[in-house]
Amino acid sequence: MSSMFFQCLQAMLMLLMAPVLAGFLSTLKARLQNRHGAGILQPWRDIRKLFGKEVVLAEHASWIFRFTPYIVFTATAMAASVVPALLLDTPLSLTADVIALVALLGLARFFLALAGMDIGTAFGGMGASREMTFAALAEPAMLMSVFVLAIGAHSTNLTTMISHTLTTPLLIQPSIAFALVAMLMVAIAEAGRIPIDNPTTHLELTMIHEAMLLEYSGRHLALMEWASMVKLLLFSTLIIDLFIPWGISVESSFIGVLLAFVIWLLKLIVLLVALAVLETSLAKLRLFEVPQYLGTAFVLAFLGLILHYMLEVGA
Amino acid sequence: MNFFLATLLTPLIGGVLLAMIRNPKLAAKLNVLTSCVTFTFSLLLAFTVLGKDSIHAMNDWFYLDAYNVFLVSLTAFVGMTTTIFSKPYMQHELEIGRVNERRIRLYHSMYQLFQFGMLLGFTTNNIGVLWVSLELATLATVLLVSLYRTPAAIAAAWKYFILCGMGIALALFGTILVFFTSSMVLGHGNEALTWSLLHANASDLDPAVMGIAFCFLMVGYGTKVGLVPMHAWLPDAHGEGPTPVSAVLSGLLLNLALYALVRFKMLVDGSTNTDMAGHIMMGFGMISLLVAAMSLHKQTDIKRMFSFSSIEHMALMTFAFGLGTPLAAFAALLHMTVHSLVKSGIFFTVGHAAQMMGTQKMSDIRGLIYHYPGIGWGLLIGTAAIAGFPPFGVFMSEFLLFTATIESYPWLAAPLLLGLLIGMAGLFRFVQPMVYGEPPEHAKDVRVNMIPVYVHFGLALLLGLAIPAFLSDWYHQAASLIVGGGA
Amino acid sequence: MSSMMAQQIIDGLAALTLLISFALLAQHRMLSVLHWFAAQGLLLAITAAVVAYSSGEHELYISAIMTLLLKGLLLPWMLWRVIRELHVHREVEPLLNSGVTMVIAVAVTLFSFHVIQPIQVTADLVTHNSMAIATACVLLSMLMMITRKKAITQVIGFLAVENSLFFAAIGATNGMPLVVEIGIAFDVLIAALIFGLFFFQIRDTFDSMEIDTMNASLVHKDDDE
Amino acid sequence: MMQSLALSVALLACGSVIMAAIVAPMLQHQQNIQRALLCGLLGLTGLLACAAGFSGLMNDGGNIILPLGLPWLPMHLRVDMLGAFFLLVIGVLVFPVAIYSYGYLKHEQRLTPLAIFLPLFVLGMMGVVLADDAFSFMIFWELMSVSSYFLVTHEHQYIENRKAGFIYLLMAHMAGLLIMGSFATIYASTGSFEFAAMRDAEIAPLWASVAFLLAGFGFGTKAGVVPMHGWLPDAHPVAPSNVSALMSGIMLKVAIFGFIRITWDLMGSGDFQWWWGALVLAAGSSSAISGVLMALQQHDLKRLLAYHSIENIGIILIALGLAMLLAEAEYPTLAALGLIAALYHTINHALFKGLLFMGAGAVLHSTGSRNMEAMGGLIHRMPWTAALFLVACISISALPPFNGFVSEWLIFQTALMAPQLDGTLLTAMVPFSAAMLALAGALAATCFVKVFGVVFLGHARSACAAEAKEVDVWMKLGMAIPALCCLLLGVLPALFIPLLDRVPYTLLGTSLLSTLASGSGSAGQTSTALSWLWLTPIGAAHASYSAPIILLGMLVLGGLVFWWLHPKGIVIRRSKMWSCGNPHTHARMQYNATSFSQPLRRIFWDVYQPEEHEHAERRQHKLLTTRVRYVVHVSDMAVKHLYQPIGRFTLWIAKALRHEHQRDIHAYLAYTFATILFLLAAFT
Repeated sequence: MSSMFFQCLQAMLMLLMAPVLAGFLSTLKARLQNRHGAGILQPWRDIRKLFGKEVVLAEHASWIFRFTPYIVFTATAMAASVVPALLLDTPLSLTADVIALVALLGLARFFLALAGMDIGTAFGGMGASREMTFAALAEPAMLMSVFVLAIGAHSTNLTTMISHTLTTPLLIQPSIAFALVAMLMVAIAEAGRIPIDNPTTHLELTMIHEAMLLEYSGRHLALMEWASMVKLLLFSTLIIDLFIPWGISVESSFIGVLLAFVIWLLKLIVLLVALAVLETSLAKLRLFEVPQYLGTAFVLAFLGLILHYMLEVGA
Repeated sequence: MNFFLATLLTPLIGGVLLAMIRNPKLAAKLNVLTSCVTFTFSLLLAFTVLGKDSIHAMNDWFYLDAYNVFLVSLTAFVGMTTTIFSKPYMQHELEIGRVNERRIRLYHSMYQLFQFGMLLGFTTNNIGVLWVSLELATLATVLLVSLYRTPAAIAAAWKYFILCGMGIALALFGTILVFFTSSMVLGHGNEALTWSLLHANASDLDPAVMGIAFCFLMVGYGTKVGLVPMHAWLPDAHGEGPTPVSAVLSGLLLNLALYALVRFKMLVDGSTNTDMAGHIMMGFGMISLLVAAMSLHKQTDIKRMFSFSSIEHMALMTFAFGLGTPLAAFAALLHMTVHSLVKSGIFFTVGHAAQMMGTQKMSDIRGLIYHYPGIGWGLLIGTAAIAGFPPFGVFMSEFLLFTATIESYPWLAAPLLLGLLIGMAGLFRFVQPMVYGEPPEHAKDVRVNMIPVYVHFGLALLLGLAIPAFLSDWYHQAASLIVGGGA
Repeated sequence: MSSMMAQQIIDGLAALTLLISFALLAQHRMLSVLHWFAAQGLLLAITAAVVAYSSGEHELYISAIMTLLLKGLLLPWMLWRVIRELHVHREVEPLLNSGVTMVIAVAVTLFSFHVIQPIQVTADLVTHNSMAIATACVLLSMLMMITRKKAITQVIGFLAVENSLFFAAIGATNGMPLVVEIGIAFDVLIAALIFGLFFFQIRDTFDSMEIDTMNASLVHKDDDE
Repeated sequence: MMQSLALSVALLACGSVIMAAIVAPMLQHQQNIQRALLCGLLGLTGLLACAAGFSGLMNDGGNIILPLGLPWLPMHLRVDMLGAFFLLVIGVLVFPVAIYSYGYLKHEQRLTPLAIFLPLFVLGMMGVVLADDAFSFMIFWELMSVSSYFLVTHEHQYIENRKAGFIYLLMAHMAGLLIMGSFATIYASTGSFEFAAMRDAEIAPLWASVAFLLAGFGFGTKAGVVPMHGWLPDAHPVAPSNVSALMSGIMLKVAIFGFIRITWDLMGSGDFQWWWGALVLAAGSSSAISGVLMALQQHDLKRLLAYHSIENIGIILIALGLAMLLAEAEYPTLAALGLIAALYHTINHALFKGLLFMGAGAVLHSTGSRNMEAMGGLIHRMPWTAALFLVACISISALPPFNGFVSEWLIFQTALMAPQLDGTLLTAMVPFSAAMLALAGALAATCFVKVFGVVFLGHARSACAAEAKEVDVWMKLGMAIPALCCLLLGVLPALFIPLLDRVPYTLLGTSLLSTLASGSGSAGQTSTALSWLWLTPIGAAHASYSAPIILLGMLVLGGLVFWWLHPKGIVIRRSKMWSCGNPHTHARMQYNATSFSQPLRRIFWDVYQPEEHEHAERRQHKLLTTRVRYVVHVSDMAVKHLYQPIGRFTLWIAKALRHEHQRDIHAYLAYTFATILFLLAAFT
């Protein structure tokens, strides 16, 4: 029963921590850019404020538009809750393996894109078109890099994969290095960060994700924003789980989980700092350079897979 | 009563009578009646042979075995349905002035004469008489082809006459060569030309002479079969003659020529004990198939097009007989039957369609289904049947043929397949626009008798779904006879 | 007459027949073609009579008489009528240069002998020779049909083929059975009648006896051309 | 001869459909009765086929010999596991399509041709599945092809329909001949047309390969595998939509069935050679990718769906290819998994593609157009159709909790669990095919966002879309049934897979569940009592997926959030759209199908080689543009570089031959002369 408790705790944590970490990231970036920044809790304040605001819908928004925020949020939250962040073996982690996880995010994106097209603005369609196009390229790359590990572990269950990494002796595996690079590249793209997309800008012809949210307001917008923050956290945690899982609690004891939490937080901070540095130092890519970027990620991941077969299994 | 004589004399007497009757309507009725009587006699004839291996009649002059019994009935049957079809058809031609009453008289008389020639050819046991009857049938059809007396009809008949005359002369030379060697074995008399005796003594015949003879016979009768490259007369004769004549040319006359060729092949096989004859036939079959199938793609005249389809199918049968396995021979015999039925049925439909649209030019024939659904669907279904789609019998025979090919010469299956495919594409390329879409302004209503068409297609369908046991037995016997050679 | 002598006579007749075939091929004038054709018919009748005499097959006398009447007299006469009626006795250019034609003809004759060679084993020399000559004649007559433009010369070529066949039948096999013989003769007669019929129709329809003009009516033009 | 319930029911189904083909055409003058009879009997057939399929899968099938065909080759019919499964696939789509047709055909003027050929078409498909000898198989196979040809050309007044029908018939005939060749090759080694004898016989490896290739190309043509797919995108759109649903939903599957029948059943996995699976895998991957890439560039709704059929056939083939590779490498359990994945995707695709075509038909019925650029905003006019169509869109995009995801998940599992195979090429191919599958799946999602977004969302782009009406209850019902099945198969795969598991048992001699039961049995914490909840094909430790829990979790969570956030009793304010402060936009300024796919067109420029034409009308000065016209056309590479050259070549030969047929008589005499000389020279 305690595992059930920790499961709930972990899921809540993922949801609640997401805005905090998003705030941390933007503050960090502000500092790096010699600004003061709005503070770590600013995203939480935004969300709370938006929850209180009135929703205004466009005249002929259909039910798709109204339900999408809930579907997007739920699917993202569902995905987040199956990723082991603190505890290795949680009950829910069996309900969806890593493929199902990707598919859940895909479901969220599917509805997001539909909502973008529902109102019939030029921007919405544009955002949907670009989001789906780039996702179509990113998704295989991500699956490929996950597969490198999955094949090694003979499993697509995150729990099994993590424990496989934990139990095997630490060796330098070129395939995993390739997979890691690919995964990082994809994660940046999927989370809509620079150099692919810029979440802090609106009204640019280069925007992708935000273009679909233009018509949202009030609690709908809040859910959407929240979901995208959860997604960032989800990807970070996934990278941690797959590549540097050491420190995760194997048994469901309170101490162990607490320790795991601290380690997880530390690892997250490292990742986010790296991201902040990256975002500050890089300019956004031109839109049609994105496919090349994603293509590179895909090729890297695929090379990792081949290397895995050639060098590591055969040897 | 001797049904041989009855079957043969009925069309002969009918032909003489019809030459004297001036009233076209009465003549048409008598024509139908004569054919019906002929058919009845042929059925009785077939019935007498049922259950026996073969019967000989009148001093071995006539002969009926499993190989020709169904061909006799088939000939009489298609001959009968064609007269039924031709009644309204020729009436219409008379009304629009394409023929006059004298020509109609010629038509009816020659038609029966042609029937006589055909039946004589199928029943005779004498290879000399076989040649004579084929020549007779040819001469009769030459007159029929030129019936309209248009420049094109005259030219086509001339071409037909010269090319087939030439071919049939070569066949006669082949026959003389056979006689040359057989007279040394069987004596200098009619016996040396009697097929059943020749077949029984085939191993004594000089293989060298028989080889040369077969070359001449192949080219000679092959011309009549319509094998490439001796086929040039065929499309013109089909295209320019009256449609009933096209129907019987395709459905019957070509069969007789091929029948004769196969009879000789049995003798040659028995004499030489090699596959030489078979290989020659396969070669002709394959080349003809491919050329005919390719030629289908560039046609303007509807009857010419279907005549190329006839070449294609005769080529298939030639190829199948050449293969020389029981399965292939079975397939060829079945194919002969269904091709006759379906192709003549198609020509009936085409005839009505051409009358409706007032032209044989395919680009002017449109929207048959709208204009007269029976004809449109008839043409479409008939084309599908002839192209080898089930559940029609053509499919069954092509299936068996294909299997037989893969069994004995697998690499030949590829060109065979290609030929069938190209042929089918060629047919549908032109048939589709004709049956579908909107009819042109000039379409008119004509008297149509679709019953023969339905009967033909119905029989082809029946043969595709379930072949009656007696027919299958005949095919089997005939196949083993054909394959067995001199044994 | 000994059989030896009969054989020699038949051999000689065979050589003559071959000669006439060459002559037919070489001739350009319509009337002389006709003359040679009649001569061929006559020769056939003589051959038949000689064979009948030497072999004792009396049926062959009937054949000989039929041949004389039909091929020596009736058909040439009919053709002559046609030529006169249609005014086609002008000289005609053959499709092929006559020198080339002759070279081909010689080659074809040699080829026939070559082809008939294997038969020698079973048959005696005479029939072998006449068979080879008959084959050559058939092929030469075909060559004549191929190289001549006019419809009438084609028909003469066709009838010459028939003659060669007849020669093969009597020269090599001592004649076919009578029934068949009569049947064949009957067919040839009908064919000739039909030919005659056609000549007039062709003239009426085409105003010319040239084959090329006839062919034009069979050319089907495409819509897209 | 062994009678059984399944066989009797299957024969009843055939009887019912034959009855429809005979009786319905006779009622030409009472259109309503004719339609009711046709659809009623078809529906009955569907139900019976379902029942036969189920009972065949549950119990043993039977066989029967009918006195049709050749006397020495009577018609053998048999229900086995494989056949029963495909009977189920047929039935499960025929039934809703029959209901749908009752509404769809209401205004059909020429019902009689449909009343003949629709039942014959269904009969052909069922016959193929039931056939137990090569000859009956071919008869039914061609019956299916021909009758569907007549259905494709049903609206023959349009020239494009005739062209589509022609190319369809041609390719179908080619397929038929190739399949015939395959059977004939097996026959040559066995001497019998009966499947029972073919199963037992040994075939030399060379001939087995020939038979495999012939079958592969034959069935591949019919299934629409690239590059033999040329007929498919033309034929499916022009057929009446209920027919398109059947063609795309089942007919392509029957081709897959035939392929499995010949390779797995008649030749058997013992005969497999390593390159067979590789070839199938390669064909599947290329079909999946090219299908979806071409689909993305279409703006004809049904044509787009047709290209997606090519993609999904590719996916099925990927699974089959994996299974063949694994079976050849002697991993029967994994091979069984691959086969199950293929079969699962087969029934899934039948359901959602049938639903999509029915939805497209409903749209066509209401707007009179297949052109997506003329639609928009239909979700307001046709809410039911939109919702059901959305279900199919999600399913085909392989998103949870619907069925498409389950089968793709199974395929991924097969690919990932595959051990190292012999040879680098094979080793690289397996993950590569998985990558292609991932790419295809993601692109499919893109494509269906485009479809649903352009057709149902936004503003109406034309008057016909603005005045569209919801379809009647029959059509809605017809669409609702497969939608429900999509959900059920998506949520409860664990209930369905044991049923499917019997198919590999008969083909491979092993099945997934039996191996698991006899093996380690380490089902982890999931007890057998809860097995319906979890999908754990190889073992819970390796991979698991629980659709019910995910669905439940999402419903609970979503409900909670909604309940928590949704203010009670307050009507949401509606206003003009914001559109970045410029609400006065025209409907034509929306993203449409062409613009939606513009980024992909640009990314895959070299693959598409689109033809672009830009035309601007200007008034005096080049800056005073009054009208701009942009046309882009993406043509199918296979058609452009394969089909058209072949067609041109054939015509070229035909033309040359026609000249040969117009020479004068001397030439022909010369031919005869030369022929006789040649024969004499060559053969004596």
